[in-house]
Amino acid sequence: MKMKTALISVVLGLLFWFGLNGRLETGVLISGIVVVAIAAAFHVKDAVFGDVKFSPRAFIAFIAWLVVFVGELIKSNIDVMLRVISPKVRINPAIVEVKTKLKTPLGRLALANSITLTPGTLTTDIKGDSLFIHWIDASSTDVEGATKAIVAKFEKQLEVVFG
Amino acid sequence: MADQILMVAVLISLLSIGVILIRFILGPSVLDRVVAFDTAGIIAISVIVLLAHMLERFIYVDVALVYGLLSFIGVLVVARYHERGL
Amino acid sequence: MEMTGAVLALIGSIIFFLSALGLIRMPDLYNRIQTGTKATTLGTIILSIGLCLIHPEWTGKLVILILFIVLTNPISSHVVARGAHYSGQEMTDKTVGDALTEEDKDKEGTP
Amino acid sequence: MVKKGFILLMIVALGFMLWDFVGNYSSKTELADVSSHYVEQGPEELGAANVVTSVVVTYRGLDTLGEVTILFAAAAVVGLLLHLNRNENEQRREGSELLKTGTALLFPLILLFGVYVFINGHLTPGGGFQGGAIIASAVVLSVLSDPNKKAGHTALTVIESLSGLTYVLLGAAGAILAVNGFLDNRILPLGEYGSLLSAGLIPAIYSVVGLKVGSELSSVVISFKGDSKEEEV
Repeated sequence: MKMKTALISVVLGLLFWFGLNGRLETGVLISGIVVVAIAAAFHVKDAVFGDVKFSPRAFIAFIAWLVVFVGELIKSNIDVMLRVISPKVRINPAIVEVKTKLKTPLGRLALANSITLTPGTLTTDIKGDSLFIHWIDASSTDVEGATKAIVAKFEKQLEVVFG
Repeated sequence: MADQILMVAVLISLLSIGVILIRFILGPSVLDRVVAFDTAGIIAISVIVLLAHMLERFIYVDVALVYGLLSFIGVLVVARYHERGL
Repeated sequence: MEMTGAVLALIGSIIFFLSALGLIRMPDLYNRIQTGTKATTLGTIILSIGLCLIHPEWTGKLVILILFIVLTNPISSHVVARGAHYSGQEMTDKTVGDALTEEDKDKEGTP
Repeated sequence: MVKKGFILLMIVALGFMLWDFVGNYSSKTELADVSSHYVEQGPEELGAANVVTSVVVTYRGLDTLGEVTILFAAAAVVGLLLHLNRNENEQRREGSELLKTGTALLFPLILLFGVYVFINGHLTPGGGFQGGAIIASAVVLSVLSDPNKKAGHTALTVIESLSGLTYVLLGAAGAILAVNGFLDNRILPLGEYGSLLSAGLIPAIYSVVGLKVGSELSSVVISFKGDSKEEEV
Protein backbone atom coordinates (compact mmCIF):
# COMPACT_ATOMS: atom_id res chain seq x y z
CA MET A 1 0.00 0.00 0.00
CA LYS A 2 2.82 2.38 0.86
CA MET A 3 4.77 1.13 -2.15
CA LYS A 4 1.82 1.82 -4.40
CA THR A 5 1.40 5.37 -3.11
CA ALA A 6 5.12 6.04 -3.47
CA LEU A 7 5.17 4.68 -7.03
CA ILE A 8 2.19 6.71 -8.24
CA SER A 9 3.40 9.81 -6.40
CA VAL A 10 6.87 9.62 -7.95
CA VAL A 11 5.51 9.14 -11.47
CA LEU A 12 3.00 11.97 -10.99
CA GLY A 13 5.63 14.24 -9.43
CA LEU A 14 8.16 13.65 -12.21
CA LEU A 15 5.52 14.34 -14.88
CA PHE A 16 4.57 17.51 -13.02
CA TRP A 17 8.21 18.59 -12.67
CA PHE A 18 9.06 18.08 -16.33
CA GLY A 19 5.80 19.67 -17.39
CA LEU A 20 6.69 22.77 -15.39
CA ASN A 21 10.30 22.97 -16.52
CA GLY A 22 9.47 22.10 -20.08
CA ARG A 23 12.89 20.73 -20.97
CA LEU A 24 15.05 17.68 -20.33
CA GLU A 25 18.52 18.38 -19.02
CA THR A 26 20.77 17.12 -16.23
CA GLY A 27 20.08 19.95 -13.81
CA VAL A 28 16.32 19.52 -14.11
CA LEU A 29 16.64 15.75 -13.63
CA ILE A 30 18.89 15.95 -10.55
CA SER A 31 16.86 18.62 -8.77
CA GLY A 32 13.67 16.82 -9.82
CA ILE A 33 14.68 13.55 -8.17
CA VAL A 34 15.40 15.30 -4.85
CA VAL A 35 12.23 17.39 -4.87
CA VAL A 36 9.95 14.58 -6.03
CA ALA A 37 11.30 12.33 -3.27
CA ILE A 38 10.33 14.92 -0.65
CA ALA A 39 6.89 15.40 -2.21
CA ALA A 40 6.37 11.61 -2.32
CA ALA A 41 7.18 11.42 1.39
CA PHE A 42 4.21 13.72 2.09
CA HIS A 43 1.94 11.64 -0.15
CA VAL A 44 3.05 8.43 1.56
CA LYS A 45 2.37 9.90 5.01
CA ASP A 46 -1.29 10.41 4.08
CA ALA A 47 -1.42 7.23 1.93
CA VAL A 48 -3.29 9.17 -0.74
CA PHE A 49 -3.11 6.66 -3.57
CA GLY A 50 -3.20 3.53 -1.38
CA ASP A 51 -6.39 2.10 -2.85
CA VAL A 52 -5.94 2.77 -6.54
CA LYS A 53 -6.24 -0.47 -8.50
CA PHE A 54 -3.70 -1.50 -11.12
CA SER A 55 -5.27 -3.76 -13.74
CA PRO A 56 -6.31 -3.58 -17.38
CA ARG A 57 -9.90 -3.58 -16.18
CA ALA A 58 -9.29 -0.56 -13.96
CA PHE A 59 -7.58 1.24 -16.83
CA ILE A 60 -10.55 0.65 -19.13
CA ALA A 61 -12.91 1.81 -16.39
CA PHE A 62 -10.82 4.96 -15.92
CA ILE A 63 -11.02 5.76 -19.63
CA ALA A 64 -14.76 5.08 -19.58
CA TRP A 65 -15.16 7.44 -16.61
CA LEU A 66 -13.17 10.09 -18.44
CA VAL A 67 -15.41 9.78 -21.51
CA VAL A 68 -18.59 9.97 -19.43
CA PHE A 69 -17.16 12.90 -17.46
CA VAL A 70 -16.25 14.99 -20.51
CA GLY A 71 -19.63 14.22 -22.09
CA GLU A 72 -21.47 15.29 -18.95
CA LEU A 73 -19.37 18.45 -18.66
CA ILE A 74 -20.30 19.52 -22.17
CA LYS A 75 -23.94 18.56 -21.57
CA SER A 76 -23.99 20.60 -18.36
CA ASN A 77 -22.68 23.67 -20.17
CA ILE A 78 -25.40 23.38 -22.80
CA ASP A 79 -27.85 23.06 -19.90
CA VAL A 80 -26.43 26.19 -18.26
CA MET A 81 -26.60 28.03 -21.57
CA LEU A 82 -30.27 27.16 -22.11
CA ARG A 83 -31.12 28.21 -18.57
CA VAL A 84 -29.24 31.49 -18.79
CA ILE A 85 -30.52 32.70 -22.13
CA SER A 86 -34.13 31.61 -21.71
CA PRO A 87 -36.22 34.72 -20.96
CA LYS A 88 -37.76 33.25 -17.81
CA VAL A 89 -35.56 31.57 -15.21
CA ARG A 90 -36.83 27.99 -15.02
CA ILE A 91 -35.59 26.42 -11.84
CA ASN A 92 -36.93 23.95 -9.33
CA PRO A 93 -34.11 23.64 -6.82
CA ALA A 94 -33.73 21.39 -3.80
CA ILE A 95 -31.04 19.86 -1.65
CA VAL A 96 -31.39 16.09 -1.89
CA GLU A 97 -29.61 13.25 -0.14
CA VAL A 98 -27.93 10.49 -2.13
CA LYS A 99 -26.02 7.40 -1.03
CA THR A 100 -22.68 6.25 -2.35
CA LYS A 101 -21.05 2.84 -2.20
CA LEU A 102 -17.52 4.20 -2.60
CA LYS A 103 -15.34 3.82 0.49
CA THR A 104 -11.96 5.36 -0.38
CA PRO A 105 -11.30 9.10 0.01
CA LEU A 106 -9.89 9.57 -3.48
CA GLY A 107 -12.84 7.79 -5.09
CA ARG A 108 -15.30 9.94 -3.16
CA LEU A 109 -13.41 13.10 -4.13
CA ALA A 110 -13.58 12.07 -7.80
CA LEU A 111 -17.29 11.28 -7.44
CA ALA A 112 -18.08 14.59 -5.74
CA ASN A 113 -16.12 16.60 -8.29
CA SER A 114 -17.84 14.74 -11.14
CA ILE A 115 -21.22 15.46 -9.59
CA THR A 116 -20.40 19.16 -9.23
CA LEU A 117 -19.51 19.37 -12.90
CA THR A 118 -22.56 17.50 -14.24
CA PRO A 119 -25.80 19.21 -15.34
CA GLY A 120 -27.55 21.04 -12.55
CA THR A 121 -25.96 19.39 -9.50
CA LEU A 122 -23.61 20.72 -6.82
CA THR A 123 -22.12 18.76 -3.93
CA THR A 124 -22.95 20.75 -0.81
CA ASP A 125 -21.88 18.43 1.98
CA ILE A 126 -20.71 14.90 2.63
CA LYS A 127 -21.43 12.96 5.81
CA GLY A 128 -20.47 9.31 5.98
CA ASP A 129 -22.08 7.57 3.01
CA SER A 130 -24.50 10.41 2.28
CA LEU A 131 -23.79 13.18 -0.16
CA PHE A 132 -26.04 16.23 -0.01
CA ILE A 133 -26.58 17.61 -3.47
CA HIS A 134 -28.06 20.94 -4.47
CA TRP A 135 -30.09 20.03 -7.54
CA ILE A 136 -31.20 22.85 -9.79
CA ASP A 137 -34.08 20.88 -11.28
CA ALA A 138 -35.09 18.29 -8.70
CA SER A 139 -37.22 15.60 -10.32
CA SER A 140 -37.35 13.36 -7.23
CA THR A 141 -36.50 14.30 -3.66
CA ASP A 142 -36.36 10.76 -2.18
CA VAL A 143 -32.99 9.09 -1.66
CA GLU A 144 -33.34 6.19 -4.13
CA GLY A 145 -34.60 8.22 -7.03
CA ALA A 146 -31.99 10.92 -6.61
CA THR A 147 -29.19 8.36 -6.23
CA LYS A 148 -30.23 6.67 -9.45
CA ALA A 149 -30.39 9.96 -11.34
CA ILE A 150 -27.18 11.55 -10.07
CA VAL A 151 -24.68 9.02 -8.76
CA ALA A 152 -25.22 5.87 -10.79
CA LYS A 153 -23.60 7.02 -14.03
CA PHE A 154 -20.18 7.56 -12.40
CA GLU A 155 -20.18 5.08 -9.56
CA LYS A 156 -19.79 1.93 -11.67
CA GLN A 157 -16.49 3.01 -13.21
CA LEU A 158 -15.10 4.72 -10.12
CA GLU A 159 -15.79 1.62 -8.05
CA VAL A 160 -13.52 -0.41 -10.33
CA VAL A 161 -10.71 2.18 -10.29
CA PHE A 162 -10.72 3.36 -6.68
CA GLY A 163 -12.73 0.67 -4.84
CA MET B 1 -6.76 36.68 -38.86
CA ALA B 2 -6.12 34.37 -35.92
CA ASP B 3 -4.77 37.29 -33.93
CA GLN B 4 -7.93 39.33 -34.50
CA ILE B 5 -10.07 36.41 -33.30
CA LEU B 6 -7.90 36.11 -30.18
CA MET B 7 -8.29 39.83 -29.60
CA VAL B 8 -12.07 39.41 -29.70
CA ALA B 9 -11.73 36.52 -27.24
CA VAL B 10 -9.78 38.75 -24.84
CA LEU B 11 -12.40 41.49 -25.16
CA ILE B 12 -15.28 39.08 -24.46
CA SER B 13 -13.45 37.70 -21.42
CA LEU B 14 -12.82 41.20 -20.08
CA LEU B 15 -16.49 42.05 -20.70
CA SER B 16 -17.48 38.97 -18.69
CA ILE B 17 -15.27 40.15 -15.80
CA GLY B 18 -17.03 43.51 -16.05
CA VAL B 19 -20.45 41.86 -15.88
CA ILE B 20 -19.33 39.79 -12.90
CA LEU B 21 -18.27 43.02 -11.17
CA ILE B 22 -21.96 44.00 -11.15
CA ARG B 23 -22.69 40.92 -9.06
CA PHE B 24 -19.67 41.76 -6.92
CA ILE B 25 -21.11 45.19 -6.18
CA LEU B 26 -24.72 44.03 -5.74
CA GLY B 27 -23.86 41.26 -3.29
CA PRO B 28 -26.08 40.91 -1.31
CA SER B 29 -24.12 38.62 1.03
CA VAL B 30 -20.36 38.21 1.47
CA LEU B 31 -20.47 34.73 -0.06
CA ASP B 32 -22.16 36.08 -3.19
CA ARG B 33 -19.17 38.36 -3.59
CA VAL B 34 -16.82 35.45 -2.97
CA VAL B 35 -18.47 33.46 -5.75
CA ALA B 36 -18.19 36.46 -8.06
CA PHE B 37 -14.52 36.82 -7.14
CA ASP B 38 -13.86 33.14 -7.74
CA THR B 39 -15.46 33.19 -11.18
CA ALA B 40 -13.72 36.42 -12.17
CA GLY B 41 -10.41 34.95 -10.96
CA ILE B 42 -10.68 31.91 -13.20
CA ILE B 43 -11.54 34.10 -16.17
CA ALA B 44 -8.54 36.28 -15.29
CA ILE B 45 -6.31 33.18 -15.46
CA SER B 46 -7.42 32.64 -19.04
CA VAL B 47 -6.88 36.30 -19.85
CA ILE B 48 -3.32 36.01 -18.54
CA VAL B 49 -2.74 32.96 -20.74
CA LEU B 50 -4.05 34.87 -23.75
CA LEU B 51 -1.80 37.80 -22.85
CA ALA B 52 1.14 35.41 -22.72
CA HIS B 53 0.38 34.51 -26.32
CA MET B 54 -0.02 38.10 -27.46
CA LEU B 55 3.16 39.37 -25.82
CA GLU B 56 5.02 36.16 -26.76
CA ARG B 57 6.08 35.61 -23.15
CA PHE B 58 5.87 31.94 -22.20
CA ILE B 59 6.75 32.92 -18.62
CA TYR B 60 3.34 34.53 -18.07
CA VAL B 61 1.78 31.07 -17.95
CA ASP B 62 3.60 30.65 -14.62
CA VAL B 63 1.91 33.83 -13.46
CA ALA B 64 -1.44 32.30 -14.41
CA LEU B 65 -0.69 29.19 -12.33
CA VAL B 66 0.33 31.25 -9.30
CA TYR B 67 -2.77 33.41 -9.66
CA GLY B 68 -4.98 30.33 -9.84
CA LEU B 69 -3.40 28.94 -6.69
CA LEU B 70 -3.79 32.17 -4.77
CA SER B 71 -7.39 32.77 -5.84
CA PHE B 72 -8.29 29.17 -4.85
CA ILE B 73 -6.78 29.61 -1.40
CA GLY B 74 -8.30 33.08 -0.97
CA VAL B 75 -11.80 31.76 -1.69
CA LEU B 76 -11.29 28.88 0.73
CA VAL B 77 -10.16 31.27 3.48
CA VAL B 78 -13.33 33.39 3.31
CA ALA B 79 -15.66 30.42 2.97
CA ARG B 80 -14.11 28.52 5.86
CA TYR B 81 -14.15 31.63 8.02
CA HIS B 82 -17.84 31.95 7.32
CA GLU B 83 -18.72 28.46 8.51
CA ARG B 84 -16.76 29.08 11.75
CA GLY B 85 -13.97 26.76 10.67
CA LEU B 86 -11.06 29.04 11.36
CA MET C 1 -3.84 25.07 -36.92
CA GLU C 2 -3.66 28.61 -35.61
CA MET C 3 -7.16 29.35 -36.86
CA THR C 4 -8.59 26.30 -35.05
CA GLY C 5 -6.85 27.35 -31.86
CA ALA C 6 -8.14 30.91 -32.11
CA VAL C 7 -11.70 29.71 -32.72
CA LEU C 8 -11.46 27.39 -29.70
CA ALA C 9 -10.26 30.33 -27.59
CA LEU C 10 -13.22 32.36 -28.82
CA ILE C 11 -15.63 29.56 -27.87
CA GLY C 12 -14.04 29.45 -24.43
CA SER C 13 -14.51 33.16 -23.91
CA ILE C 14 -18.15 32.94 -25.01
CA ILE C 15 -18.67 30.25 -22.36
CA PHE C 16 -17.13 32.65 -19.83
CA PHE C 17 -19.67 35.24 -20.82
CA LEU C 18 -22.45 32.69 -20.16
CA SER C 19 -21.14 32.15 -16.65
CA ALA C 20 -21.13 35.91 -16.07
CA LEU C 21 -24.74 36.15 -17.24
CA GLY C 22 -25.64 33.22 -15.00
CA LEU C 23 -24.14 34.98 -12.00
CA ILE C 24 -26.36 37.97 -12.70
CA ARG C 25 -29.60 36.15 -13.49
CA MET C 26 -29.82 33.30 -11.00
CA PRO C 27 -31.94 34.06 -7.93
CA ASP C 28 -29.88 32.63 -5.07
CA LEU C 29 -26.30 31.82 -4.11
CA TYR C 30 -26.42 28.06 -4.72
CA ASN C 31 -27.72 28.46 -8.27
CA ARG C 32 -25.08 31.10 -8.94
CA ILE C 33 -22.33 28.76 -7.79
CA GLN C 34 -23.69 26.12 -10.16
CA THR C 35 -23.54 28.22 -13.29
CA GLY C 36 -20.24 29.82 -12.29
CA THR C 37 -18.36 26.58 -11.67
CA LYS C 38 -19.45 24.56 -14.69
CA ALA C 39 -19.06 27.28 -17.26
CA THR C 40 -15.64 28.51 -16.11
CA THR C 41 -14.27 24.97 -15.93
CA LEU C 42 -15.22 24.05 -19.48
CA GLY C 43 -14.29 27.51 -20.71
CA THR C 44 -10.76 27.25 -19.31
CA ILE C 45 -10.34 23.74 -20.73
CA ILE C 46 -11.40 24.76 -24.25
CA LEU C 47 -9.37 27.97 -24.23
CA SER C 48 -6.25 26.15 -23.02
CA ILE C 49 -6.63 23.46 -25.68
CA GLY C 50 -6.89 26.24 -28.24
CA LEU C 51 -3.62 27.76 -27.04
CA CYS C 52 -1.98 24.31 -27.03
CA LEU C 53 -2.79 24.14 -30.76
CA ILE C 54 -1.23 27.56 -31.36
CA HIS C 55 1.87 26.94 -29.21
CA PRO C 56 2.58 23.17 -29.05
CA GLU C 57 5.62 23.84 -26.86
CA TRP C 58 3.41 25.22 -24.09
CA THR C 59 1.42 21.99 -23.78
CA GLY C 60 3.05 20.75 -20.55
CA LYS C 61 2.25 23.80 -18.50
CA LEU C 62 -1.22 24.26 -19.97
CA VAL C 63 -2.10 20.63 -19.17
CA ILE C 64 -1.01 21.28 -15.57
CA LEU C 65 -3.21 24.39 -15.57
CA ILE C 66 -6.22 22.39 -16.86
CA LEU C 67 -5.74 19.62 -14.27
CA PHE C 68 -5.37 22.20 -11.52
CA ILE C 69 -8.61 23.94 -12.52
CA VAL C 70 -10.55 20.68 -12.88
CA LEU C 71 -9.42 19.58 -9.41
CA THR C 72 -9.71 22.83 -7.47
CA ASN C 73 -12.74 24.52 -8.99
CA PRO C 74 -15.30 21.91 -7.79
CA ILE C 75 -13.60 21.76 -4.39
CA SER C 76 -13.79 25.50 -3.89
CA SER C 77 -17.44 25.67 -4.93
CA HIS C 78 -18.21 22.76 -2.60
CA VAL C 79 -16.53 24.59 0.29
CA VAL C 80 -18.35 27.84 -0.52
CA ALA C 81 -21.70 26.03 -0.72
CA ARG C 82 -21.03 24.28 2.57
CA GLY C 83 -20.01 27.55 4.19
CA ALA C 84 -23.17 29.17 2.84
CA HIS C 85 -25.31 26.41 4.29
CA TYR C 86 -23.76 26.48 7.76
CA SER C 87 -23.75 30.26 7.93
CA GLY C 88 -27.49 30.18 7.32
CA GLN C 89 -27.64 31.51 3.76
CA GLU C 90 -31.25 31.52 2.60
CA MET C 91 -32.37 29.63 -0.46
CA THR C 92 -34.76 31.04 -3.04
CA ASP C 93 -38.52 30.75 -2.54
CA LYS C 94 -38.82 28.26 -5.37
CA THR C 95 -36.87 25.64 -3.41
CA VAL C 96 -38.83 22.40 -3.06
CA GLY C 97 -36.82 20.53 -0.41
CA ASP C 98 -33.79 20.71 1.84
CA ALA C 99 -32.52 17.33 3.04
CA LEU C 100 -29.39 18.76 4.68
CA THR C 101 -31.27 21.01 7.12
CA GLU C 102 -33.56 18.13 8.03
CA GLU C 103 -30.54 15.91 8.62
CA ASP C 104 -28.96 18.52 10.93
CA LYS C 105 -32.24 18.87 12.85
CA ASP C 106 -32.44 15.08 13.29
CA LYS C 107 -28.93 15.06 14.74
CA GLU C 108 -29.80 17.76 17.25
CA GLY C 109 -33.07 16.04 18.22
CA THR C 110 -31.49 12.67 19.04
CA PRO C 111 -28.14 13.28 20.69
CA MET D 1 -14.15 67.87 14.48
CA VAL D 2 -10.59 68.81 15.41
CA LYS D 3 -9.42 65.45 14.11
CA LYS D 4 -11.17 65.94 10.77
CA GLY D 5 -9.74 69.43 10.43
CA PHE D 6 -6.29 68.06 11.14
CA ILE D 7 -6.69 65.36 8.50
CA LEU D 8 -7.84 67.98 5.99
CA LEU D 9 -4.79 70.08 6.82
CA MET D 10 -2.49 67.08 6.32
CA ILE D 11 -4.06 66.32 2.94
CA VAL D 12 -3.65 69.92 1.81
CA ALA D 13 -0.01 69.93 2.96
CA LEU D 14 0.67 66.67 1.14
CA GLY D 15 -0.99 68.06 -1.99
CA PHE D 16 1.23 71.14 -1.74
CA MET D 17 4.32 68.93 -1.48
CA LEU D 18 3.33 66.84 -4.47
CA TRP D 19 2.11 69.77 -6.58
CA ASP D 20 5.46 69.97 -8.29
CA PHE D 21 4.95 66.60 -9.95
CA VAL D 22 1.74 67.63 -11.64
CA GLY D 23 2.50 68.72 -15.16
CA ASN D 24 6.27 68.79 -15.14
CA TYR D 25 7.04 65.19 -14.28
CA SER D 26 9.09 63.30 -16.83
CA SER D 27 10.26 59.73 -16.38
CA LYS D 28 13.90 58.87 -16.85
CA THR D 29 14.70 57.40 -20.22
CA GLU D 30 18.32 56.44 -19.62
CA LEU D 31 19.82 54.24 -16.96
CA ALA D 32 22.12 55.69 -14.35
CA ASP D 33 25.74 54.52 -14.11
CA VAL D 34 25.33 51.61 -11.70
CA SER D 35 22.11 50.33 -13.28
CA SER D 36 23.56 50.36 -16.76
CA HIS D 37 26.51 48.37 -15.48
CA TYR D 38 24.14 45.80 -13.96
CA VAL D 39 22.03 45.54 -17.10
CA GLU D 40 24.87 45.40 -19.59
CA GLN D 41 27.53 43.48 -17.71
CA GLY D 42 25.31 41.38 -15.42
CA PRO D 43 24.42 38.52 -17.77
CA GLU D 44 28.04 38.22 -18.92
CA GLU D 45 29.61 38.44 -15.50
CA LEU D 46 27.23 36.22 -13.57
CA GLY D 47 25.46 34.19 -16.27
CA ALA D 48 21.92 34.86 -14.97
CA ALA D 49 19.15 35.68 -17.44
CA ASN D 50 17.12 37.53 -14.81
CA VAL D 51 18.80 40.85 -14.01
CA VAL D 52 16.74 41.38 -10.86
CA THR D 53 18.00 38.08 -9.53
CA SER D 54 21.61 38.92 -10.22
CA VAL D 55 21.18 42.20 -8.33
CA VAL D 56 19.27 40.70 -5.40
CA VAL D 57 21.42 37.65 -4.90
CA THR D 58 24.91 38.79 -5.86
CA TYR D 59 25.54 42.50 -6.26
CA ARG D 60 23.32 43.32 -3.29
CA GLY D 61 23.47 39.96 -1.53
CA LEU D 62 24.18 41.48 1.86
CA ASP D 63 20.93 43.45 1.68
CA THR D 64 19.03 40.22 1.04
CA LEU D 65 20.56 38.80 4.20
CA GLY D 66 19.19 41.84 6.04
CA GLU D 67 15.73 41.36 4.50
CA VAL D 68 15.58 37.72 5.50
CA THR D 69 16.63 38.72 9.01
CA ILE D 70 13.83 41.31 9.18
CA LEU D 71 11.38 38.61 8.11
CA PHE D 72 12.75 36.33 10.82
CA ALA D 73 12.30 39.04 13.45
CA ALA D 74 8.74 39.68 12.24
CA ALA D 75 7.89 35.97 12.44
CA ALA D 76 9.35 35.72 15.94
CA VAL D 77 7.43 38.76 17.17
CA VAL D 78 4.17 37.54 15.66
CA GLY D 79 4.64 34.24 17.45
CA LEU D 80 5.40 36.03 20.73
CA LEU D 81 2.45 38.44 20.54
CA LEU D 82 -0.05 35.77 19.58
CA HIS D 83 1.25 33.58 22.34
CA LEU D 84 0.24 36.15 24.95
CA ASN D 85 -3.49 36.34 24.28
CA ARG D 86 -4.96 33.13 23.09
CA ASN D 87 -8.31 31.58 23.82
CA GLU D 88 -7.97 27.84 23.93
CA ASN D 89 -11.54 26.66 24.11
CA GLU D 90 -12.77 27.90 20.77
CA GLN D 91 -14.70 25.28 18.87
CA ARG D 92 -13.79 25.02 15.20
CA ARG D 93 -15.84 23.23 12.58
CA GLU D 94 -13.76 20.61 10.80
CA GLY D 95 -13.14 20.92 7.09
CA SER D 96 -15.18 18.57 4.93
CA GLU D 97 -13.77 15.21 3.93
CA LEU D 98 -13.46 16.29 0.31
CA LEU D 99 -11.32 19.30 1.23
CA LYS D 100 -9.05 17.08 3.34
CA THR D 101 -8.57 14.59 0.50
CA GLY D 102 -7.94 17.41 -1.94
CA THR D 103 -5.36 18.93 0.39
CA ALA D 104 -3.55 15.62 0.87
CA LEU D 105 -3.38 15.34 -2.92
CA LEU D 106 -2.40 18.95 -3.63
CA PHE D 107 -0.04 19.82 -0.76
CA PRO D 108 3.08 18.04 -2.13
CA LEU D 109 2.38 19.32 -5.64
CA ILE D 110 2.22 22.93 -4.39
CA LEU D 111 5.54 22.36 -2.61
CA LEU D 112 6.95 21.12 -5.93
CA PHE D 113 5.69 24.25 -7.62
CA GLY D 114 7.26 26.48 -4.97
CA VAL D 115 10.60 24.74 -5.42
CA TYR D 116 10.29 25.17 -9.19
CA VAL D 117 9.74 28.91 -8.72
CA PHE D 118 12.78 29.48 -6.54
CA ILE D 119 15.17 27.10 -8.26
CA ASN D 120 14.51 28.82 -11.60
CA GLY D 121 15.02 32.28 -10.08
CA HIS D 122 17.93 33.13 -12.35
CA LEU D 123 15.95 32.35 -15.52
CA THR D 124 12.34 33.34 -14.84
CA PRO D 125 10.73 36.19 -12.89
CA GLY D 126 10.57 34.00 -9.80
CA GLY D 127 12.93 33.79 -6.88
CA GLY D 128 13.44 32.89 -3.27
CA PHE D 129 10.84 35.20 -1.80
CA GLN D 130 8.13 34.26 -4.29
CA GLY D 131 8.81 30.54 -4.01
CA GLY D 132 8.82 30.79 -0.23
CA ALA D 133 5.44 32.50 -0.32
CA ILE D 134 4.04 29.67 -2.49
CA ILE D 135 5.34 27.08 -0.01
CA ALA D 136 3.66 29.03 2.79
CA SER D 137 0.42 29.02 0.80
CA ALA D 138 0.56 25.21 0.84
CA VAL D 139 0.74 25.42 4.64
CA VAL D 140 -2.25 27.81 4.59
CA LEU D 141 -4.16 25.20 2.60
CA SER D 142 -3.41 22.46 5.13
CA VAL D 143 -4.41 24.73 8.02
CA LEU D 144 -7.67 25.53 6.21
CA SER D 145 -8.53 21.89 5.65
CA ASP D 146 -7.94 20.88 9.26
CA PRO D 147 -7.34 23.64 11.82
CA ASN D 148 -7.06 21.15 14.66
CA LYS D 149 -4.14 19.21 13.20
CA LYS D 150 -0.89 19.45 15.12
CA ALA D 151 1.72 21.41 13.25
CA GLY D 152 5.41 20.62 12.93
CA HIS D 153 6.69 23.78 14.55
CA THR D 154 9.99 22.22 15.54
CA ALA D 155 10.77 20.96 12.05
CA LEU D 156 10.05 24.43 10.64
CA THR D 157 12.42 26.06 13.12
CA VAL D 158 15.15 23.55 12.25
CA ILE D 159 14.75 24.14 8.49
CA GLU D 160 14.70 27.89 9.06
CA SER D 161 17.92 28.02 11.09
CA LEU D 162 19.76 25.52 8.89
CA SER D 163 18.97 27.46 5.73
CA GLY D 164 19.96 30.73 7.38
CA LEU D 165 23.29 29.21 8.38
CA THR D 166 23.86 27.83 4.89
CA TYR D 167 23.14 31.24 3.40
CA VAL D 168 25.84 32.89 5.51
CA LEU D 169 28.29 30.06 4.81
CA LEU D 170 27.73 30.32 1.05
CA GLY D 171 28.26 34.06 1.26
CA ALA D 172 31.48 33.63 3.20
CA ALA D 173 32.68 31.01 0.71
CA GLY D 174 32.09 33.57 -2.04
CA ALA D 175 34.09 36.15 -0.10
CA ILE D 176 37.03 33.79 0.45
CA LEU D 177 37.23 31.88 -2.82
CA ALA D 178 36.20 34.42 -5.43
CA VAL D 179 37.15 38.00 -6.10
CA ASN D 180 34.19 40.22 -5.41
CA GLY D 181 33.44 39.61 -1.77
CA PHE D 182 30.33 38.41 0.07
CA LEU D 183 28.02 36.15 -1.96
CA ASP D 184 30.05 36.10 -5.15
CA ASN D 185 28.47 33.37 -7.24
CA ARG D 186 31.50 32.52 -9.34
CA ILE D 187 32.98 29.82 -7.13
CA LEU D 188 31.06 27.39 -9.35
CA PRO D 189 31.40 27.48 -13.13
CA LEU D 190 28.85 29.78 -14.79
CA GLY D 191 27.66 27.02 -17.09
CA GLU D 192 25.61 27.38 -20.24
CA TYR D 193 23.53 30.58 -20.32
CA GLY D 194 19.85 29.75 -19.97
CA SER D 195 20.02 26.25 -18.52
CA LEU D 196 19.02 25.31 -15.00
CA LEU D 197 22.51 24.56 -13.69
CA SER D 198 24.05 27.86 -14.69
CA ALA D 199 24.91 31.22 -13.14
CA GLY D 200 27.26 29.60 -10.65
CA LEU D 201 25.93 29.57 -7.14
CA ILE D 202 22.71 31.52 -7.74
CA PRO D 203 20.32 28.52 -7.82
CA ALA D 204 21.79 27.23 -4.55
CA ILE D 205 21.57 30.64 -2.89
CA TYR D 206 18.00 31.15 -4.03
CA SER D 207 17.01 27.67 -2.86
CA VAL D 208 18.31 28.51 0.59
CA VAL D 209 16.53 31.86 0.60
CA GLY D 210 13.32 30.16 -0.58
CA LEU D 211 13.46 27.54 2.17
CA LYS D 212 14.11 30.20 4.79
CA VAL D 213 11.31 32.49 3.63
CA GLY D 214 8.92 29.54 3.23
CA SER D 215 9.53 28.21 6.73
CA GLU D 216 9.32 31.68 8.29
CA LEU D 217 6.01 32.55 6.62
CA SER D 218 4.66 29.08 7.46
CA SER D 219 5.50 29.54 11.13
CA VAL D 220 3.72 32.91 11.04
CA VAL D 221 0.62 31.14 9.64
CA ILE D 222 0.82 28.41 12.26
CA SER D 223 1.24 31.00 15.01
CA PHE D 224 -1.93 32.72 13.85
CA LYS D 225 -3.71 29.36 13.94
CA GLY D 226 -2.93 29.29 17.61
CA ASP D 227 -2.69 25.84 19.17
CA SER D 228 0.96 24.85 19.04
CA LYS D 229 1.03 24.81 22.80
CA GLU D 230 2.53 21.40 23.42
CA GLU D 231 5.81 22.08 21.66
CA GLU D 232 7.41 25.25 22.85
CA VAL D 233 10.81 25.63 21.27
